[in-house]
Amino acid sequence: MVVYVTLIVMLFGSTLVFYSLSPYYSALGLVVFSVPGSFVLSFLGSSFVPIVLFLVYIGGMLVVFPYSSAISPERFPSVNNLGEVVGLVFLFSSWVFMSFDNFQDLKNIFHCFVSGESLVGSNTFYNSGGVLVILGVFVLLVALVGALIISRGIESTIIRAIWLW
Amino acid sequence: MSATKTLSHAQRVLRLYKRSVRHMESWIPERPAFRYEATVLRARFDEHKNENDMKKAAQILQAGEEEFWEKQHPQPYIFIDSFGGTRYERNIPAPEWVLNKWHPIEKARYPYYFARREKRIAEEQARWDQLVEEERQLIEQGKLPPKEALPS
Amino acid sequence: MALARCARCLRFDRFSPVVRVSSARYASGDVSLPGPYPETPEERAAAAKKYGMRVEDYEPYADDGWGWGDYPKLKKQHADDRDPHGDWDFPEDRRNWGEVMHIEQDLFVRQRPNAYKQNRKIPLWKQSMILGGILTTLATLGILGNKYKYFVPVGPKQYPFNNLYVEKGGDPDAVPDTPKNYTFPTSSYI
Amino acid sequence: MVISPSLIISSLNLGILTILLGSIFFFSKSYFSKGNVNFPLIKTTSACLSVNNDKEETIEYNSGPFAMAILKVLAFLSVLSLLVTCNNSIQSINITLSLWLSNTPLNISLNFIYDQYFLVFLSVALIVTWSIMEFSFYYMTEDPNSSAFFRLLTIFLLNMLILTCSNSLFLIFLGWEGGGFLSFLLISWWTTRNDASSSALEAVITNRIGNIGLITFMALSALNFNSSNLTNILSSNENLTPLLPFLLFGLILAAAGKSAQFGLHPWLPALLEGPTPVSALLHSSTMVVAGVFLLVRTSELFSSPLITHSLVLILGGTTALFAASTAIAQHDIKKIIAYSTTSQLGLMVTAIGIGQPALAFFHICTHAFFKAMLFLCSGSVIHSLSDEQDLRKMGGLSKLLPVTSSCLILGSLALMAPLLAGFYSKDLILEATSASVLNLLGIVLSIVATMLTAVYSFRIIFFCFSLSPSCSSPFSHSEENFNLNNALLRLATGTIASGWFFSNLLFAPPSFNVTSLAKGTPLIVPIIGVAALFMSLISSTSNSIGSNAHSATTSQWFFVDAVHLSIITMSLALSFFSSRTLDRGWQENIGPQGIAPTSTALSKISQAGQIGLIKRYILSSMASVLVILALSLLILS
Amino acid sequence: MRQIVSTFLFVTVVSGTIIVVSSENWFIIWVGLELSTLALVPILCSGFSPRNVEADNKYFLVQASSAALLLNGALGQAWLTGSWSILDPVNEVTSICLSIALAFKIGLAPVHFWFPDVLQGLPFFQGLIIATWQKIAPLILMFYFSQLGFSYLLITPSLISVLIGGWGGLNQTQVRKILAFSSIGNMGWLVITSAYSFNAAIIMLVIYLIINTSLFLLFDHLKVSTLGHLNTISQLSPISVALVLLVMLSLGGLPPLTGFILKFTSLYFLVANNFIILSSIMIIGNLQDYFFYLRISFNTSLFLFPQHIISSASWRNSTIISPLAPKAWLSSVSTVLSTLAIPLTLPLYIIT
Repeated sequence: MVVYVTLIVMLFGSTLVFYSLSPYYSALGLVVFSVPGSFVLSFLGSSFVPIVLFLVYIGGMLVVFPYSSAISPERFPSVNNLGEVVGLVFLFSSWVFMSFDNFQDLKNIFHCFVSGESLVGSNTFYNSGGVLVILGVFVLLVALVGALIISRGIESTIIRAIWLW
Repeated sequence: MSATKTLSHAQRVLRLYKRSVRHMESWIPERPAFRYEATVLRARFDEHKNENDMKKAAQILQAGEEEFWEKQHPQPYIFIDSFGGTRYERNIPAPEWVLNKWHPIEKARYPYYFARREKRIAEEQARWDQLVEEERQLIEQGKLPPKEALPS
Repeated sequence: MALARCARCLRFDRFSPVVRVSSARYASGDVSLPGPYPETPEERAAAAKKYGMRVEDYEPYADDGWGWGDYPKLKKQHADDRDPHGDWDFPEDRRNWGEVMHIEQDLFVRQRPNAYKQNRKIPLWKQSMILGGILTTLATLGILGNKYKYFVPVGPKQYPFNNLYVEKGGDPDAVPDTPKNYTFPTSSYI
Repeated sequence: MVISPSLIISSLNLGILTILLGSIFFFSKSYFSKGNVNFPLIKTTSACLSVNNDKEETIEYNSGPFAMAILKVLAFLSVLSLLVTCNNSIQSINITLSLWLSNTPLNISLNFIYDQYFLVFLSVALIVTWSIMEFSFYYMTEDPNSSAFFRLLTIFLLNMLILTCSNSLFLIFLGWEGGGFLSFLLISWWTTRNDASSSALEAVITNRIGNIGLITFMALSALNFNSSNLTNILSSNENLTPLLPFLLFGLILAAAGKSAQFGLHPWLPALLEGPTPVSALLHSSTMVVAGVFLLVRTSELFSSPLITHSLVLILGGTTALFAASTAIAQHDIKKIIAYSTTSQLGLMVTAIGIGQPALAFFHICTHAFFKAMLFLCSGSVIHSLSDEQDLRKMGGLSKLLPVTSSCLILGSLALMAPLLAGFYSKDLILEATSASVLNLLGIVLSIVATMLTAVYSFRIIFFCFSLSPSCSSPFSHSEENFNLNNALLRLATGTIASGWFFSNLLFAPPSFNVTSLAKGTPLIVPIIGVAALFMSLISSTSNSIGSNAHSATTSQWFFVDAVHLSIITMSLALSFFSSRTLDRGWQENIGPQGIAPTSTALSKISQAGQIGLIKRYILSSMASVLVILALSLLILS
Repeated sequence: MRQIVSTFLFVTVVSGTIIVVSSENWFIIWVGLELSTLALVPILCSGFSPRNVEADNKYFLVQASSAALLLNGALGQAWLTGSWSILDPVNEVTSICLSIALAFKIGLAPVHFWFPDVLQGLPFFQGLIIATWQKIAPLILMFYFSQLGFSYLLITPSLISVLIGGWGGLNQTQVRKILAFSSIGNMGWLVITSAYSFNAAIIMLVIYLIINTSLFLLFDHLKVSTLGHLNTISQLSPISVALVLLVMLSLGGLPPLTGFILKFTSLYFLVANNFIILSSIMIIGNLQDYFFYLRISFNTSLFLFPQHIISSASWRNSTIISPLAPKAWLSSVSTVLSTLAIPLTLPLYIIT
């Protein structure tokens, strides 16, 4: 049940990120997303990764907060209609609940894709899971490059597709 | 306009004479023999030359046409440029109005000719309008019968 | 008449765009061609006026379900039978402007063979009788020729010494006896 | 031995076909100057072209010389390969280029066969077409776009060669169709001329009827023998008992349509609407002999039923008699020669009917030469009389056109006089006919046709050369043209020599046992015919006026009149209800006039979804996916 | 965008596709798809015109949602079967998730809405990447997937997409939208063929990619975006009139051209599997495709519109592209392949 609630909170945070018109709420959403994420990982029995993740997120957020508040000091930060956010959250959570009714078995997934070993400790990063880690790092790099490029040209853009309804 | 027009007696006689001479020429290829036969034929036409009784003349013409119908050639000689001839309708030059359909791009390749052509067309149009105007005035003055409308 | 009824139910005539596609409509862009079949004399007069004909000449197709509305039934005259030297508005296809076309006009244009040839010197029945006579004569002759054949019966070439048995490389020890010569085997020819 | 004759032959012929194919795409204008002495065509070019006199250069904007040069080279090559065949007799070389659509049940492959038939035909066709091309360069110079004309002639020849050399039915059909289509283009060459276009329509429609027969044959053979390969079909013709009549029917229909047998003949005189070189090419070596050639190729199929033989025999005899009797009363010089072509085709089909395909092919080869020469002669006469075609306007031409008139007389004699090309094959065919057990009518018809042949040939000679001149002023300089003279003399040489060459060096003509009467008939009968002609000419003209027989022969037994009317009336009566109910009835509403609004409405509906809002896109996508899922689950459960 | 960055992004797109194609682990496949999407997003909005960025956003959102669905399906698969392999049999829910996700990525019929907008918003070259390269990975997955045997989920959408592609393009005037709808229709052909023969689907994919590439490159070279501008081609570069004509007819599947093999192979396998009625439906849809292909061909070659002075003056200076430019090289090669390559396709056809 706790995992369920944390997952719903996770979904709420991630939805908040791309529904917020101002960087405040997006950063808030990231925090809201990160904390239960590390909770879930710790429930799954791995201790090291959640801690690293938590520290990274909190540190990153501490940077992101002043930075975003510096670049976009709008007076009335707002979220594009909040009801949709909640609706989406419940939609996602119900869908997730439908497809995986028992959350405690999520372990098996991790187990089977790092060949049966649990993620306790960071040793799997160095032997069998390493390829995945390198791949993930590469994906993060690509995402960073893309974000940079887009944000260079962002001033001339309109996000009409999102907030028109 | 239409092709069905009534012919006078003289016209029919002349046409009959011409057709029969032509068909005789197609029947008889040698020139001298044909000349002889043609003279005989001419004589046969000439003996009724000054026939004044119209009824009789009509009967004679009727008889002559029937005889021609009996003796006509199945493949009469056709002049090469007349209808049915071997060179009829061969390589007809394109009519002049085709140039109106040309695209400006195509016209731009022969600028001088088209400039002069434009001038000529303008003059022709002016002349035509002038003629129409004169005719209209004549009709108004009653010197010409009014035109009837074309069948729709 | 049952045929007419089935025809009526097959083509939704004169309420529908069916009759629009008759060839006359394409010739003169008048969409009102052909109109409904004229019953009363007034309608006949109106239709005749529409087609630019005299009322005496005007004769529409019979309205048995396959008809053409009020379209006039015209003489079948091929363009070749019209006067080539006549003073036509369109000399190349020998028509006058506004002249009513036959409903099957595409049979009578100059590109088609002139099947409805007028004033033949020899009437058509005589022509077809001549043709049929020749062909039947040929056919009967063919049948007779199949019956009574004419050819020179020939046998295979025959040589002395058992048809040169040894000379042709046969075995001289086993010489077969003399074959029966000078007979005409009939089976190998027919 | 590394270089075997079969290797030489196959490489030569493949090369010839390839060069011909390439020369079609060769669009460059030939260019040469006056100073160029060793080029023989210079007189003609300077005669017919825009010469600017300050520079002594003539620029030839015409692809004619190129086509002539190509054809000359190819003709020499083909003669070379023919000589190779003469020395060492080879069997047929079978070349399979690529396997096409192999894993379909019916495998289709580019399959060439080089047997003696094709080799002889190749050289004959190339020589004849070379001469015709040369002549047409003389004949078509005033034409606005003569380059296209030469190219069309080349494509035509290529199609015919494909037809003759191919072993797979699909290639044969390719050449067949190409021939029909090119004949359409060439007949309607003067497109502004109405008679030309109608004649082209007639020709192409009659060819469609023939193609129905060929397609029947193809389909039935694909059904029966599961192969489109001609050799397979001919080798496996035992196991086809039920379908054999239909196969033979298809073949005979195809041949009758293509080579204008009686009933499908009217398109052949209609060919004459084209320019004279076209008539020469089509009548001599390429188009009309295709049907006979198909019959020659497939003649093994005719082996079993005797009734088919006699049918083909009667067909050919009827055609020969019809064409000959029609030709004696025509007044158009080209029409006379065209009808003589038809009667010769009838003789070829007769030879097929009595089971002698080799003789038919022999007649094809010899016939090509003198018939092409006759057409070229008539073309030169027509050109010198400025497009006058009527016999009655010619006369006394032997003084104006000595070469032409001598060649014309030679070509007319070639059909009836011994030691000339036509006589070798025709005499053999008559002998075989009289020796055959099939039908008495065949020999009768062919003998009568031979007599009439003499009649119309001498009629041409009489009208053209013996009468007093009755023509408008001819060009007296037309025979100074090298292209005309070379072509005529080359073909005359072929006319004299080809019969002897083929019969002695290539074919081994079979010998027949006939009575001396039947042997002497081909010699006697023409003399009778000529005598009859002169009798009728002396006591001529006026007595035959208005006789039904004369007009019957003149207007081709009234075949066209009667048959056109009957066909049109029948088809109208048959198709009236269908056209009234379908084409101008409910099908019109449902079909052409119904589809357009329906699809327009549907496309409008499908476009209503395209509003550029991504959320609605995703939502509608999800909704439709769910609908599909629900429907499919309902159906499956 | 800088040369090195764009090169890096292109290489990443290619590597993402290669990862997807070469791996049999659902998770890695998801990672590869995400990789190519993330790398493609900045490429697409390199112009930063508003339409451009809007199309980019739409593309990104659709790809993200489809990737989420795919990951969802993959997780369910892994959770049920205990392995991430794509060769394991799929159950209903996961198969539905995965197929919907893949259909999203290739723009199959019920989920095709985003495709015309995105393609319309992008320049031709970026549109080329979306319409050709980005379709390889999902289509290969789809082909694998249709071998696992739940064909009703693929056959219905592909039939719908053939018809929708026909009807959608009927009254379009934008060349890119027409191309988008035609690609929707062709996706239907590919997927429905993949349900019956894997090799045939692969061959059709290759031929379709080649033809589409040549089309996009031609239009990119000629800079024509609407049907009204097509007639200026005959003045801009006369040779490409014939090219556009031939490639269009080849895309429609006229027999002597290469595109004929595409339709022929598909119909051969469909009819061999007694798929006659539905294949006739698909042929009808393809006829509507053919209608607007012919409309493009007509506007390119046969019509001569009244034009403004610039294009009418420009028939003198036809644009010259140097053969050394890679775009020109690619377009020429792909044009030749997409029109004349029917003998080359025969061995392909024979191995199927």
